Amino acid sequence: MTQSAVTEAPVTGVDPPAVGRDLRRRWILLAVGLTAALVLPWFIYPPVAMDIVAMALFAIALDILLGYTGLLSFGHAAFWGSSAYVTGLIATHYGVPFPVAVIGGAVFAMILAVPLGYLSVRRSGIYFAMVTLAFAQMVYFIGYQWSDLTGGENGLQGVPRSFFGIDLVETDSFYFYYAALPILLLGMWAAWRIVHSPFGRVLMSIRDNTPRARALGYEVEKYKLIAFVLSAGLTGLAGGVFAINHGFVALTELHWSTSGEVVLMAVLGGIGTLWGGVLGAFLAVMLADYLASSGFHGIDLVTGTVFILVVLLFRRGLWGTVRHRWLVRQQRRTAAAGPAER
Amino acid sequence: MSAVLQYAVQGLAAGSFYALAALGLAIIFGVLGVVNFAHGAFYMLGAVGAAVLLDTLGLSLWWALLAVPVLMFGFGVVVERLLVQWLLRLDPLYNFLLTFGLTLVLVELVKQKYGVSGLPYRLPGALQGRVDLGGVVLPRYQLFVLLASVAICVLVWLVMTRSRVGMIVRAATEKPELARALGINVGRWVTPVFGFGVALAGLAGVLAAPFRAITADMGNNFAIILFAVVVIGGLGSIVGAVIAGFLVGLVEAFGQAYAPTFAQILIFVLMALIILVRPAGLFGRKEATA
Amino acid sequence: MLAVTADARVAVRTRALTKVFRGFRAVDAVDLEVREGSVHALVGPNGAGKTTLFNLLTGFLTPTSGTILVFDEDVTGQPPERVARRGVARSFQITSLFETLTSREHVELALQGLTSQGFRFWRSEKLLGRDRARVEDLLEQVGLLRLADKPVGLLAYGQKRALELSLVLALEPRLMLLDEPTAGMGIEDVDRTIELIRRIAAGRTVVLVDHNMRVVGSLADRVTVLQQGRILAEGPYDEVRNDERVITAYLGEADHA
Amino acid sequence: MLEVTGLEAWYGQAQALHGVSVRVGEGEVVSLAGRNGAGKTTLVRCLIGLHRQVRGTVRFLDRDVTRTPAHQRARAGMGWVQDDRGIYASLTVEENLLLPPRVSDRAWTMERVYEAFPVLAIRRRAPGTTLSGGEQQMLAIARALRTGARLLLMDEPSEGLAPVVVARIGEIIREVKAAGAGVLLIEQNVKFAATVADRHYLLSQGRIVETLDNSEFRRREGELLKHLGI
Amino acid sequence: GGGGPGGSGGDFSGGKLVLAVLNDQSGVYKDASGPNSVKAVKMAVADFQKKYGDKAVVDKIEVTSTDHQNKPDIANTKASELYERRGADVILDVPTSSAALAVANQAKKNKKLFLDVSAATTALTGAQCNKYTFQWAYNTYMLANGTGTTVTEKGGKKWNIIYPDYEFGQNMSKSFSDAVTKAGGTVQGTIPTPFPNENFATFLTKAGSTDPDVIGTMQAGGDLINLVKQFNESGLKEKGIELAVGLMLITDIHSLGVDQFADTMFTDAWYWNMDPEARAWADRFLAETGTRPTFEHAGNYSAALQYLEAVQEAGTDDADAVVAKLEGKKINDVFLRNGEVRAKDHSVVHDAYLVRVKKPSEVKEDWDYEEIVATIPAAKAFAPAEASGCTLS
Ligand SMILES: Nc1ncnc2c1ncn2[C@@H]1O[C@H](COP(=O)(O)OP(=O)(O)OP(=O)(O)O)[C@@H](O)[C@H]1O
Ligand SMILES: Nc1ncnc2c1ncn2[C@@H]1O[C@H](COP(=O)(O)OP(=O)(O)OP(=O)(O)O)[C@@H](O)[C@H]1O
Ligand SMILES: [Mg+2]
Ligand SMILES: [Mg+2]
Repeated sequence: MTQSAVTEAPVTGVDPPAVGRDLRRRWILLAVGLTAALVLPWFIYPPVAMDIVAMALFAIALDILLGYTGLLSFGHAAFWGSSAYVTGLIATHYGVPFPVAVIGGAVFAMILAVPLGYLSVRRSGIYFAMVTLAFAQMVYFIGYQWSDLTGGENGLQGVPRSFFGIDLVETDSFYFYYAALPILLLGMWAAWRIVHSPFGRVLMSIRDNTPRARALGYEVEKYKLIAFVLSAGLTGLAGGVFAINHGFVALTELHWSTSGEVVLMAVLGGIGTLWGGVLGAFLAVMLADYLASSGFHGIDLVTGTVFILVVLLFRRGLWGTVRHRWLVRQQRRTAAAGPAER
Repeated sequence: MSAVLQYAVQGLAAGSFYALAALGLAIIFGVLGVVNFAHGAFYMLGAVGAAVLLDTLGLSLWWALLAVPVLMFGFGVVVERLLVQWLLRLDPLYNFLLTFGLTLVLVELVKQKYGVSGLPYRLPGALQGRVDLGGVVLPRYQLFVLLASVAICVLVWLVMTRSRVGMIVRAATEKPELARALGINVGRWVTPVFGFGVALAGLAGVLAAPFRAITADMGNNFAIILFAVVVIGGLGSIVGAVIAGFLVGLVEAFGQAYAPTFAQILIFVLMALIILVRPAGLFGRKEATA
Repeated sequence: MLAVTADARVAVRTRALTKVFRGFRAVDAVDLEVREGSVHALVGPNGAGKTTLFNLLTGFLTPTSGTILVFDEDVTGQPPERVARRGVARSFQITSLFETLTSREHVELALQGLTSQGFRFWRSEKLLGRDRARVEDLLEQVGLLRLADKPVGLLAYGQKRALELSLVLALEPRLMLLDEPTAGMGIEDVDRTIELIRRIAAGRTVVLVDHNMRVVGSLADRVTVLQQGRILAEGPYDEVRNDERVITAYLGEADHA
Repeated sequence: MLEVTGLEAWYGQAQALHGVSVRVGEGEVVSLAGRNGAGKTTLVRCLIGLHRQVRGTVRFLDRDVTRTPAHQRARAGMGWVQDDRGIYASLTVEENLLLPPRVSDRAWTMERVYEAFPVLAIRRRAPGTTLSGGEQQMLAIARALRTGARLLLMDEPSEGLAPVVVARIGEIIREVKAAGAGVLLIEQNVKFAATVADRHYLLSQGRIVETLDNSEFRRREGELLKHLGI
Repeated sequence: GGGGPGGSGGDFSGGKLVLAVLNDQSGVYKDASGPNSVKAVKMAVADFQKKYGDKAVVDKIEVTSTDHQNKPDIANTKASELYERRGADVILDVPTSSAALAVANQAKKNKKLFLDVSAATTALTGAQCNKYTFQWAYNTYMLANGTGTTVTEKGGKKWNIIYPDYEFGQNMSKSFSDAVTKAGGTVQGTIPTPFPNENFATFLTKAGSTDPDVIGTMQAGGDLINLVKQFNESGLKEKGIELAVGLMLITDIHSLGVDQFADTMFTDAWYWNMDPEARAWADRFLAETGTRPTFEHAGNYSAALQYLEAVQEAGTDDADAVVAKLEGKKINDVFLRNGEVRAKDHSVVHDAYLVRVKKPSEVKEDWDYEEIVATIPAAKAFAPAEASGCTLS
C-alpha cells in the first residue's frame, strides 16, 4: 500500500521538502518576515512583541524535532524553563550583560538535554511524547522543591536586564526589544540552517523510515540525540530572552501546560514548516493577551477548541495549508484534471 | 513490620485507581492506537458525574457505579464518532493532540459549570468505617476499591484476550482498509471499544469520588502518572497496565513513607530505569526492528 | 561439509549461529562460509530462516548464540549502523524507503551514509548534491533516472525494488546482502537486474536470497540450501539442484521435470 | 460474475486506469499480466472498493457495486489477497485465519487450511508478522479461502514462494475453480499463469492491450514475455 | 512608554482615576476572589461616590479587570501594560505569590500603587517589599501563628504537622512549629509531602502513629480536600485527634460540605457573619453577586475604599502623595478591625479569628459554616514589623 505524499497526509502531515526550493519566494518571505519583526513593537505592546518572537523561536525549535525528525516532545518546557531559571540566576548573581546570561541558559538547557535525550530517543512516536512529558514533570517537581535556588512557587523575582550600562535598553522595553531581537533571529537562522543541512536531510530520512536509515549506516540514536540537544539549545535561547523580558521566572515555565502551548503553536502554524511556528506563536500570544482583558473567562476553552479544530480540519496548520495549496497548484499545471474523490 | 504491611496495602489501594484507569488507556491504545490524553479528564468526569448524581438525584455510590460508566460509555461513543474517528488512519500523534485539546475544553467546561473549589461527596454507610486485617487497619472503603478494581481488571482481560471481539477490534485498528476488505465493518467495532475504555476511566473516577478531591483539575496530574504507568507496563499491554498500576501505587506509598518529597519523582525514575533496561516496558512487545 | 580452500579469503563466517524466537529455532547452529569475491545464493523453503539469517548478519537481530565474523572481524551483536560501516549493505525483502523523499535524495543519502557528513548541521544541504554525476549514474543503472525527482511514495512496486538496489550500490559495499532482489519484477526487469547484479558483483561479495531459480542459476557460484533453520545442502548450483533432498524439500518435482 | 466496464481511476491528478473492461465468469480463472506500474494493483483495489477515485461501473453477481463500501463487497463474496500480504501483527496466525466472516458454505474449515498448509498449523500461536515472507503469503491466501469467497482477487500470490509451494497454490486455484468460484489472478510469473488460467488480459499503462485464451497465450509465450517488458 | 499626559483633571493623570483588578478569573482562585472581587471593588467606588458626592476630588473613576490566567508572566506583562498604557493608578487583588511579586516589581518600576489582597507570601512585605506595594488582608505568618498559638493554648499540646514541600508549605510549617512551641506545645514531627498529591494515606498513618493531640495540615485547595477526606476515613478522628488547617477558605468548606470539615480549626482573616456590620455588607454583596463573600472579597472592597479615601485626602492620584496618606493610617471598616497600615513594611495588620467549622446540625442558613472561637488581636496576629526584613527601598 503506497500513500500519496500529496493528496493524503503521510505520517507527520509534512509535504516533501521540494517546495522550499523556490529561491525567489524564499527571499520574499524572508524580507517580509524581517520587516514584520522590525516593526512589531510599534504596533504591539513591546513586552508582548518580545514574547511573540521568543515563543516563535520556541515553536521553531520544537519543530526541528516534531516536523523534521518526527518526534513529538511534550516536555520542552523543561528546557525552556530551566534555561529561564539559569539565565535569571546568572543575570541576578553576576550582573553580566543579558546576552551572556541567555547563552548561559541555553548551554544549560543543552546539558540537561543530554541525559533526558539519551533516554528519550530510545523510544519513538507516541512513547517519545509520553516519556518527554514525564521527564519534564520531573524537572518541574525539582524546580518546585528546590526553592532555595528557584524561589519555589514565588518564582525568581527581580531579574535585571543589564546591557553594557545602556540605560535605555535596561529600562525601556521598546529598546530592549531591539537589543534582544538579534539573539532570537540568530536562533531562527540556526534552526533553518539545521533543517536544510545534510544533517537535516538525515533527520527527515529517520522520520520517514528508521530501519532503512540504519541500514544506510546512519547512527540513528546519535542523530536523534543531537537533534534533541540542538532543539533544546534553541529552546533555551528563547526561554532565556523570555526570562529577561519579564524580569522574573515562574514555575509555569516548567509546567506541562507550557509544553502543550508550544506544541499548539507549532501545530497551528503547521509542522515541518518553520514559518508556521512564527505564525502560531503570533496567534497564540495575541489570543492570550486579548482574552486577558476581554472579559471572556476560560482561555483553555478557546485554546482547546483551536487545538481540536486544527487537528481535525487543518492538519497541515495554517502555513502548511498555504504551502500545500501552492504545491498542488504547481502539480495541477502539469497534469490533466480528474474527478474528485468520492 | 506491620507498618510495612500497612504501607503495602495502602499502596495497592492507591494503585487500584491507576490500574483501572491505565487499563482503559491500554485498551484504547491497543485497539485504536490512540494515546488518549483526555483519560485524566474522563476520570475527572466520572468523579464529577458521581457527585452530580448524588447532588441532583440523590443516587448513592452504588448507583453511580452503575450509571456513570454507562453515561461515560455514551460520552465516549460521541467523542469517538465526532472527533477521534477522523484521525484513526493517521499518525497516533494527531489523536494525542486532539485529546489534549479535548482535555483543555472538558476541564474548562467543568470549571465553568461547577466552579473550581470542588464538589462534596458522601460515602454510603456500608462502606464507612475500618477493617482490621490482622494488624493492618484499613478504611473499609479502601479495601472495597482494591477488590473491585482487581475483579474488573481480570474480567476485562478475559474479554479482550479470549473473545472474538478483542480479535476483530485489534485487526480493525492495525489495518482498517484490509479489515474492511475482509468484510468487517470497522466503524461498528472501534466506537464501542473507545466508549468502553472511557467508561473504565469514568469508573475509576467514581471510585475515587468519596476519597479524593472532586475538582476539575483532579485528572491532570493523574493523567501524567498514568502515562508513566503505561510506559512502565508496556503500552497496549493489558496485563502490563494493570500490574504497573499496582506497582506504581506501591512505589508511591513506600516513597511517601521513606522519601516523602521524592515520592513522585521516584515514579519517573522508575520509568527511566525501565526505558533503559526494557525499552518496551515490562510486558510490552518489542517494537519491530526491521 | 565445508570445503575450506586455503587461498580464498572468507567474507562471512558464522559459527554455530542460532536464533531462537520464543522457543522456536528459526536459525539453528548454522556454520556458513562465504568466500570473498563470490556470489553466494541462499535458498530454501519459506520460513527456512533466510531473512532471519540476513537480519543476524546485518545486526537487525542479535543472535541467541554463536558468532559472526565479517572480513575476519567479530560483529556479533553490533547494531545495524555499525555493521553497515564495515562495508556490509543489504536490501530489504519488503521494500523499505523514505516515502516523502525523491529517488535522487535517497541515493544522495545513501552516498553520505558512511561518511560523517551527515552530522554537519551547519552546512548547506547543497553539499549533498555535489556528487550529481554519481547519483545519476546509480539511478541510470537501475533505470530510474527518468523518475529521479518524484517522491518515491508515487512509484510502483517494481520501481521501488529497483531503488532498493541502487541504495545498496551507493554504499559501495564489500559485501552485499540482497533479499529477493527480483521479487515482484517483470521478466524483462529480472533479466536486467541479473545483468546489473553480475556487473556490480565484480570485485565484491554478494549473498543473495531468491526463489527465482533462473536468477540463482545464472548468478550464484555457490548455493546453500536452508531448511528449518539448518543447512540442508551446499555446493555449486548444478550440483545442488540435482540433490534429491533439495528437490523434495524445495524445488518440487513439477518444476524440475 | 464480475463485469467491469470502462473503469478509470485516478491518484490525485494522475490517471492510472483508462477505460478498463474486464470479465470473470463463474468457475473461470482469468489472469491479468503487465509490467510494473501498469495498474494491476490499482484495478484490484478499485474492485474491492478501497480505491474510490474512480469512474465506470463494476458489476458483481448482477448487482452494481460501484458505490458499495468495501466490507459489503467482501460480504457479498469478494476475497482479496493483498500484494503486500496484509498480515496482522497484533493477531496470531490462528486469529488471522479466524478473523474474516464466512460468506458462503464453500468456506474452508480450519482443518482443511491446516491440512493444506501444515506450517501454519505449527506456527498457529505465533504473531502473524513473525512468519517468513512466504509463510505470510500462504497465510494471506488461506485467509481468503476461509471466507468461501465467490470471487478471489489475488495480487501476485506466487511472489516469494518456493517452487513447491507455488505448485500447491496452483492446485488450490484449480480446486477453487472446480468449486465454481471465479479467480482474478495478477501474475508476473507467466509460466505459472499459463498453468492455471483460462483467459489472460494484458495490461499496459492502464489499458487492456490484449485478451487471449490459454492456448493462444501458451503459443505466444515467448513473444508475450517480450511484450510484458515493453 | 510612560503614562498619559496630565489631563483636564488637573491633579489626576488622564483626568480620571483608574482602579485595575488583576486576578484569576478562570482558574483555581476564581471562586475565592475572581470576578466577584471586581464587583466588590465597584461597590467600594459606588460607596465612595455616594459618600462624597460633589465633594469628591475626582469625578471619573474607572474599574477595569484583567484575567492573569494564573500565569505570572501574563500578570507581569498586564501589570506593566496597565500602569504604562492604560493609566491604571492602582492594581488590586492579584492572587498567586509569583504573580503578586512580579506585579510588585512593576509597581516599583512604574511608581504606581499595588494593594495586594489575595497573595499570602510574606515576601511581599519582607525581603521583596517596596514603597508602592501593600499587603492588605493576610499572610502565611498570620495563618500559621494564629492557629498554632491559639489551639495550643486551648489544650492541643502534642502536634504533628503535614506540609506540602514547597515554599508556602515550608514557611507555614516553620511558623506553625514556632507558634506551637512558643505557646508551650511540642511538635513531634513535621512530614513533608509532594505537591500536588492525591494520596495521603501513608502520611496520615505516619502522623497518627505518635498519638498526637492535633494534626496540623498546611495543604491547600484540592490537596487539602484530599487530605481531609482521607483523614475522616482513617479513624484518627475517632481516636480523638483534631485537625487544624493552615490555609482554608470558606469556599473550601462550601464545596466539600461542613460535615467533612466539622470541628476543624483554622485562622480566618474575616467572616461574613462575624458581626452585624460585616453581615450587613455581606447581605449587599449577596444581592449583588448571588453568593456570600470570602475574606478576599471583603479585603478588596476595603482596599479599594481606603485607597479612594487616601486619594480624597491627598487631592491627587500621585502615588507618592497617596502612599504618604496611607502609611500609618488607622482604619476600621467592614473588613479591617483595629486595622493599621504599618508604615515600616506596608503590611496592613488587623484582628484575625480562630474559627471552628460548625457541625451540620449547627448550620442555620447557607454559608453558615464558621464559629469564631477566639479573636487574635492585631498586634499579635501579624509578625512584628522589625522581623520582616523590609527596607522599603
Ligand atoms: N498512492 C499512489 N499515489 C499516486 N500514484 C500511485 C499510487 N499508487 C500507485 N500509483 C501509480 O499508479 C500506477 C499503477 O500502479 P500499480 O501499483 O497499480 O501498478 P502494478 O501494475 O500493480 O505494479 P507492480 O507490478 O509493481 O505491483 C503507477 O504508475 C504508480 O506509480
Ligand atoms: N521476530 C520473529 N519472531 C518469531 N518468529 C520469527 C520472527 N522472525 C521470523 N520468525 C520465524 O522464523 C522463521 C524463519 O523466517 P525467515 O523470515 O527467516 O524465513 P525465510 O527463509 O526468509 O522465508 P521466505 O522465503 O518465505 O522469506 C519463520 O518460521 C518465521 O515465522
Ligand atoms: Mg525471507
Ligand atoms: Mg502491484
